Amino acid sequence: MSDILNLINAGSIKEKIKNGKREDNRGFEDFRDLEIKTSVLSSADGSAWVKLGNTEVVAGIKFAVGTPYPDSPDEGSMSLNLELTGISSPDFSTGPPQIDSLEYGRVADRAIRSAEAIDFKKLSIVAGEKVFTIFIDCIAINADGNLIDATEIAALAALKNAKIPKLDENNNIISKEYTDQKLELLNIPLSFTFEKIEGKIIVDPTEAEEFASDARFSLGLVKDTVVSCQKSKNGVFTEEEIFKMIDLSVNKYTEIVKKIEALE
Amino acid sequence: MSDILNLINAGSIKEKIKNGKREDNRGFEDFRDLEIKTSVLSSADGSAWVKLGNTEVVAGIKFAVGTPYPDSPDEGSMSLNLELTGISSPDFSTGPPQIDSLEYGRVADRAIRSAEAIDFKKLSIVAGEKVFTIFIDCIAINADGNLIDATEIAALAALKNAKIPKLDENNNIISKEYTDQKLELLNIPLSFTFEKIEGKIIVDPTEAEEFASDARFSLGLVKDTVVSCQKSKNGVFTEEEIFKMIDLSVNKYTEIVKKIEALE
Amino acid sequence: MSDILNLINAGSIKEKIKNGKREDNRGFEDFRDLEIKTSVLSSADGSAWVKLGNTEVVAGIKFAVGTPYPDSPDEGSMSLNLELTGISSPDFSTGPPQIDSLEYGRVADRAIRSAEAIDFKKLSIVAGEKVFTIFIDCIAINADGNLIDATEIAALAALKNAKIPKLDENNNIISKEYTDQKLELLNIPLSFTFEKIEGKIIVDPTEAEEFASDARFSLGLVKDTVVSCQKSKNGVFTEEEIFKMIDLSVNKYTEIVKKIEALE
Amino acid sequence: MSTRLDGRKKDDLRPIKIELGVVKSAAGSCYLEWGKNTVVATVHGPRPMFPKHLSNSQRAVVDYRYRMAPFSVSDRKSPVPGKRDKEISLVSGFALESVIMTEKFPNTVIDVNALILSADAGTRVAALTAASLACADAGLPMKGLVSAVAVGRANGDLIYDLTKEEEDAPDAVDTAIAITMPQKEIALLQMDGFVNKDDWKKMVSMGFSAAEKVYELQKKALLEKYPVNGDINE
Amino acid sequence: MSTRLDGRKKDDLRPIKIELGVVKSAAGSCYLEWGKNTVVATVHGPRPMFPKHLSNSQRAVVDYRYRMAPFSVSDRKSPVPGKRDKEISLVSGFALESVIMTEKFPNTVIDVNALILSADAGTRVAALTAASLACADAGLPMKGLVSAVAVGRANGDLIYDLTKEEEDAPDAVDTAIAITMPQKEIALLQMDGFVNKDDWKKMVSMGFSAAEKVYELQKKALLEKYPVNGDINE
Amino acid sequence: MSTRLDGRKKDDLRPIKIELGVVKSAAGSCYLEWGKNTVVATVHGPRPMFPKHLSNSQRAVVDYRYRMAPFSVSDRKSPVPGKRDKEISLVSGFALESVIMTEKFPNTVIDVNALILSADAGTRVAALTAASLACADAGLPMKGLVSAVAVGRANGDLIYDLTKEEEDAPDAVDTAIAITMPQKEIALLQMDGFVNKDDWKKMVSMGFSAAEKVYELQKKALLEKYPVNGDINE
Repeated sequence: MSDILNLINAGSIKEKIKNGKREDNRGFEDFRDLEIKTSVLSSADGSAWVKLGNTEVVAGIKFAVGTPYPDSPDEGSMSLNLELTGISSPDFSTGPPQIDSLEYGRVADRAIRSAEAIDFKKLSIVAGEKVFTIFIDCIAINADGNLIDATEIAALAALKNAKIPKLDENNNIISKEYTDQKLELLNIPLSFTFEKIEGKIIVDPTEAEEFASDARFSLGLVKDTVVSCQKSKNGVFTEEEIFKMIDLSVNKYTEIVKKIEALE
Repeated sequence: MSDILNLINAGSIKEKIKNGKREDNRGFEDFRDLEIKTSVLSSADGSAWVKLGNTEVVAGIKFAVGTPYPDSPDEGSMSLNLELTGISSPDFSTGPPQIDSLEYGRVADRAIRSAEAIDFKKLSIVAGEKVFTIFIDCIAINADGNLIDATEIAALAALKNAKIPKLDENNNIISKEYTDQKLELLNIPLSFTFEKIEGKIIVDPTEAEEFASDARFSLGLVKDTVVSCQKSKNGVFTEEEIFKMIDLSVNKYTEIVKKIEALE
Repeated sequence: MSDILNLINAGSIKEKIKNGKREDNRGFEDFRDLEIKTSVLSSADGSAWVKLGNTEVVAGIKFAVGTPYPDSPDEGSMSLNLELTGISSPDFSTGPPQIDSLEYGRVADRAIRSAEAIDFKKLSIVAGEKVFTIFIDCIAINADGNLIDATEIAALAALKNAKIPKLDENNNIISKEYTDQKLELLNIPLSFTFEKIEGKIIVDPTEAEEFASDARFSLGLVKDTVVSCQKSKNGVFTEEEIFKMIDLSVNKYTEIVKKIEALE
Repeated sequence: MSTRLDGRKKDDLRPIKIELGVVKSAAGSCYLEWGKNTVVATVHGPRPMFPKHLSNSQRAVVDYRYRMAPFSVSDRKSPVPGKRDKEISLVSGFALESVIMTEKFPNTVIDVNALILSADAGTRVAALTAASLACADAGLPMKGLVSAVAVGRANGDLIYDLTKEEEDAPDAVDTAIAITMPQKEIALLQMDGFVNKDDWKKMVSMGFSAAEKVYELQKKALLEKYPVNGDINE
Repeated sequence: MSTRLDGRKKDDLRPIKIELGVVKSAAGSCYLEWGKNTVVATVHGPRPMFPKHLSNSQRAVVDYRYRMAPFSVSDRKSPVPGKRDKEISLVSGFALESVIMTEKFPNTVIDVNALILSADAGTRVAALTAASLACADAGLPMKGLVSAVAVGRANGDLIYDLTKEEEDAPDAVDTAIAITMPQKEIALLQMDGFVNKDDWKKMVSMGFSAAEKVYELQKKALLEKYPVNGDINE
Repeated sequence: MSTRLDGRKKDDLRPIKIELGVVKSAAGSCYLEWGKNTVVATVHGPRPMFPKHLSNSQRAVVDYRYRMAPFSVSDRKSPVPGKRDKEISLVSGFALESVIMTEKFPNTVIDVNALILSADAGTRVAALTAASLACADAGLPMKGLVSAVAVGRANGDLIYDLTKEEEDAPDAVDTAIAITMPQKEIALLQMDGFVNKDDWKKMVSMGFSAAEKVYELQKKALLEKYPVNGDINE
């Protein structure tokens, strides 16, 4: 949807929110339908396709062999990258460097790191010399709002789906051959993103709602433990609003994490 | 020539072509005068200056010592690069990334590779460790059409002209000293580029003719063997036209390859 | 100050210069007040903060361990970089690649190199394997003219202030620990920049004066030895003007070098 | 006639699965599986082109972006498009321009993106076939479809639709071809290899028949979603 | 209550030194030392925004650039801004936009630059605190100030204003918070760590009190340079 | 007076060969061999400058691009221009602007490209000398020519026009100088080395005489192609 249409749309969305309604008739605290498919791609070491309403994100995992950082010689590493390209929105075909893509990716990445979801010591191959690096590449297929939460779910689902590649005698990856081991996740962090419109707090915003809002808050959680947060946009929140959002997120966590735990 | 003038010019060129004429009175199947000079530059390991009508391309060869690719430890490599800069046309001083330069260079490069013109095994210095990489840098001095064919000829003439550098005891290149060996070419691929204007097929287009055309086809040949092809622009060709172009190319091959074979 | 205001301003500056006056009432051969502070930053291995009138440049030194160049296996190296960012002028927030920054930095860098100010052999750690590289990063905090001379002074003052880091058993730098040795400077090159306005030559120009001028000349000196020079802008100089500028610079050298020699 | 590693005959295509309109917010979209290739293509626009001096006052420009997901190949691919990606994008975009009535939208750009999510040889033709359908799904006025397919040689045989394994044969030749349908003209033709003139002509002719098979599947998918009476090209 | 490595109590800030108007040619500027952190912030503009299609017809845009000097950290940092720098710049710029009356300058950009010359934990909040003062020094119409501070956990204690050493504790949590003053609303909130919900809420509340300490110092610095009667926010 | 490695006397230039109008489609062009240096320079324009806010409403801007072909030096040079290339381009472009009547073409850009095909010391002055001739060949209105040359010191002698070997002497000093002719003013002056004030002044003066030799060759080449009566500078 073009910015101009969004701008026109924003007025009516605000009007509805004031009256306690959302454009798709959800409650303020309701997520859209969430669908997660895994093992969707034969080429990736792990993959997931997430639909959150119309928002769609595909995540693919690739293991690579690299050298460890000097200050952690026996630990592997990870890198999460979110691509917002023209495939999901014409807005991403043009314009300035993709600050949104960078911010959303950073928020998703930081939650996984702080949650210590991956045991990096288990990714060591030869201490001080060779370790696995896990590349988590996420690509938005449809950008209809709340890309942060959808990206986090897709990344975690793909990680849960990942198989560890076999290595040859020189510790290089053998293409398309896997060990019996799956990548173990120590924790499953989830992200919960809120927007504030006309003083009301809503979860899981659509793109049109994002356009009508001027304050965003994202929380990264493992159960009732906070692992990351990010306030964004030029609006502000009160202390009470922040506290309300964390309580709400803790309540939602169990519901959503079940869908990931149920995955192969 | 500026785009505006080209646009005005295109009409008259189309009119002539309809009447069986070209702007420079050539027949549809005639190449412009081709002049090839080699050993033109003291700094390059091989060099050629090609004039095809007003189109001019200089090619220079440089050997470098590098490490082989893991999947071909006893083979050297090559890299062909075509530069279209402001020196040949003001159109290349500005504007978006140079997609033309990339396409023309890729077409010229692919023909040399597919033709297996260079015996990469002979470029091995120490198997698995050190090999020669041949850099073929082509620069357009004047861009008056058919840069693909001119680049291919310049690249091949410069390769034929190339001397293999001497190496010191550490297998590093000794500047400006050469072995007695010349670089052997197993095959000499040539490129033949056609444009379709008002339903007619012409060879060796000028820049103005390129502007008047909406379909291009380039064939890479070694005698009567096809090594590469590329259809470009938003026009289309019939099967018959494609067949006609290959027959014509095979006929022209002998005439042009002679000029390269005659070179030092 | 915006370009538009500078343009309006240029007329009145030219008028004054014609009448033998400068906007700040200095004589044509007078520098602005120069203030140099060193050891201003706890994180750098050496630092200096230079104020030349309103122009301010901060320089910081960082030692790093690297590999030597193949053609000088027992010599360290240096790299001087000048940053002109939005912090010093809104003109630097936008617009084309920063050619000014590149030119000023190159001029300052070349003077230090030609003067052989640093004994690169003393920066060798293990001959052929490990050497120190000295990074001299200069950042303009306020850009009110004559950034070349201010940068040169800041770089030299920071170098004079630099302490050599301690190394561990693997020859890696131990953070925030230093040897007793200071970095020795064999020579102290200074830069002297002139602008020609309405046929008159002035030293140490302000930004407004630079805008009113169409010819610039910078000389790098060690006492009465010339180590570098650069004529810039589209105006010209006579032989006599060039000779006058060098005589003037030699006279000024002693006055300014004293301030650097006096520093800790 | 010998059978191939995967049991196909020389002139068999791999299984092709097409789903239209999968991406809800795009003007048009297509999900396509072709053997082990997986592609999503979307169409947005036409929209006014910026900066204006790059636009064409006579027609719309198709900005086609062929991209491979980092996880679509054996070794992770950098997300930065390389020379090959850009070349394929250029000539594939031209192929689409040959069937879209671009003259109806002067000064605009039509964004067509084709993303390879999983790759096993023939990705450029899978992408172009999907993109052509996404354009139709977007309701763009078109003179026809582009039906793209690879033909080539492996282990001595001239065959349709090579797999990655077949592409790795020592004598392999791979020709990507796109035919405008129903006009039957060549909109894209790219080849690398070493093949005599007569065999090459045979391959080009094979391309026409192979493309017809693709066209039938494209028509079927369109008619399923848009079960109108009459010609889909109107 | 245990004392900290540098002798501070849990709710002590490191010494803060503020100097306004240091950069003569800028519209507004602030030099700030915060423990071993050294920051310079400048404000230029508002100026018309180019290219125009990036400007906002309703208000000014704050272009905030947080940058670390190459010599500000242990290992020389490349001068090219990284992902972290860009993310911090984005959210800090938003925080400033929440107090600047941007609606008074439609279609313009306000350039705010904050340069870290020496770093020892808490650089983003030091930079934002300095930038807020530079905006006030520039005479920009503001609804209030942004007072930024870090709170967190180290070695079991919830504390104010962590040093680099404290940030390296195994249980360290670092929360950067910026409060609009005197409105007391949250303009920036970034955190990484692993902390239960209740402790996290405590930290947020601590952020409010810590920010008030910063605000007092900000007010003092402004009143010293601008000793007007009445409220500085007018 | 000692002779030099290549048999020249101190004040001899290497052989210079000039050919004008070699590049047919350019407005003006010059092929120049100077010892073992080979240069081609072309001039296109003036043309309207984009984006407009970079143009100058009072005059044309000369966009000079000095580039070295990858094969022009011992080790292949990357085609991406480096800092040295950009610096030389900047000051050489200024030198040309000092003789071209740029005020006759406000808001335009004149593209001047000088490409080093083979390099053996003194490439920047060879390029500028060729570029000045290409501008004249293009018929641009000019106040004069720019005649550029290198002077310097090697093995104790002050000499004209150093070769690469001489530049590698331990005491080498290299001064690139460009003189406007017939006005005899300094349009470019770049030097690196270590030389006392008096010798440096001598070198500058030598630059004037050396440039006159270049100027004579430039005039000869122009008069051969344009054998008009009267002064070439009119």
